[in-house]
Amino acid sequence: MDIPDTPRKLFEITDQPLSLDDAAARVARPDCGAVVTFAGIVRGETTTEEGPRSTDFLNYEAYGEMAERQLARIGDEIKQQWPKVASVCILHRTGRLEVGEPSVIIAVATPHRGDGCFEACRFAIERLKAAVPIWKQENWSDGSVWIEGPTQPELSAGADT
Amino acid sequence: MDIPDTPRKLFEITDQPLSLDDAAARVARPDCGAVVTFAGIVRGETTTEEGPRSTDFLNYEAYGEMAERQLARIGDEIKQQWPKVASVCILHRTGRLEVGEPSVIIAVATPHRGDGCFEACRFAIERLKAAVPIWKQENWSDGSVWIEGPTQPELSAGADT
Amino acid sequence: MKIQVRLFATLRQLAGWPQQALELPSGATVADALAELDRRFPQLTVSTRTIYVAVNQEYARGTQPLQEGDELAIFPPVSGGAANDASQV
Amino acid sequence: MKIQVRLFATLRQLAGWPQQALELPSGATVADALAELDRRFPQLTVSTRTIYVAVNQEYARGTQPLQEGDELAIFPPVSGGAANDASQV
Repeated sequence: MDIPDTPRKLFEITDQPLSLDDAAARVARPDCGAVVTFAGIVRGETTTEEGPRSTDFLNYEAYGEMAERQLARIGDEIKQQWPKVASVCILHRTGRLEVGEPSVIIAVATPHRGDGCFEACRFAIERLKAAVPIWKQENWSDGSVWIEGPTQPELSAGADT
Repeated sequence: MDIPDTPRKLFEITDQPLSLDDAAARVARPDCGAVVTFAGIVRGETTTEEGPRSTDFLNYEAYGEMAERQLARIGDEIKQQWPKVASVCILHRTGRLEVGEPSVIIAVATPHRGDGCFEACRFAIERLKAAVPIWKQENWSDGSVWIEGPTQPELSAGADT
Repeated sequence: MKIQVRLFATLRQLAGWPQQALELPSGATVADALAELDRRFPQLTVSTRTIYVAVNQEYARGTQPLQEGDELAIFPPVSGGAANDASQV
Repeated sequence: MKIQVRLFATLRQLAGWPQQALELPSGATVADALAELDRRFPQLTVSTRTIYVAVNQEYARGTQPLQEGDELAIFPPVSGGAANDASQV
């Protein structure tokens, strides 16, 4: 968790493997004693209504420029809602991800643990899943499918066309 | 975040540097898609009622055997309170820690992000600070002092002596 | 006027292309662009499918007027984030 | 009977030793052990200080009877965890 000499991006879409230590280093501040992270991991086994299902790997595709802009906006929303949050980092990976690899990592730093780091981290993953243009393709032994998330009516172009 | 062949300790007092990626790997499970971590970091600057104060380094001392037992008990409490939590890891470092280094790392893995990983992680750090036999010595440019935490009346030997 | 259309995920696969220029009459809106795409690329089924639209990387409504050089992105509901279970994770 | 006494943090520094055997009459309780320590090591000020006690690595009350070979740990309120600010972090 060394503080880097040159600042690294806080909101990044990347095809490189993600690291929690790296994300925590990006939010490190001398006056911050608390860092909360969330990692979303590719599951190998999922319980569904039809019973257990096994995933081979995932593919993530992103509208990179817009996605990074939306991630930065989540950071702005967090600082408005939790003013003691000193720094937010959100990284999302694209391309092929194997079971056990993190697809998304969020890190939030605050001076103290009661300053909103847990709440802000949770907020970030909820917002990311609702509004950031990234899509996942699930791949099983016998095929693949693009997953569509739940519709957010306020974002749909058809709402007033 | 590879799953190790040989299981590593989930509750550990160690004089070695801590890593979030390492803690997340220790709780990784094939059916877990969410990992939340908390890191407590040595602050270089602290705002106090007397104004800003600067820390040189910290020393942590632990009653190691009892501390690991208490950490494991926190893990048990979590699994009772949040039955969907699949795995908990709590690591605390001892010895000299420089500014920016993590003194404690907690990792909680659940199948989904709504299964209690945020709540359990928060619970763990609160319980750790109340009941796990570890002490910190703060070192400034002009001296040092052992920090005593707030008294937990139910733990005090004097309560009924 | 000419705009750039970008497609993602299912829509990109249905169309077979990720990006293409589209010629539109001056004053056309997002809805006009979608109607033109529906006519030229019926396999996209943009008229019956739940889609999101962004103009120059900001979410947009059908009523939004387009300008020469705009980037119009069309994509399905997003599914990034936590893990491989859209309905539950 | 003989027990092992372990001290930590401030108490260890005040006493100048981390561990020592203590001879006690059979049937002695934790409170008896603390009184004996207070007599032999007044610099520990165990009678006026807020301390926690553990017997064989479990928190214990003053009324708890001790057994031959028990490990009695005495320590100040704990301050591990998050960061360098006991009152706030």
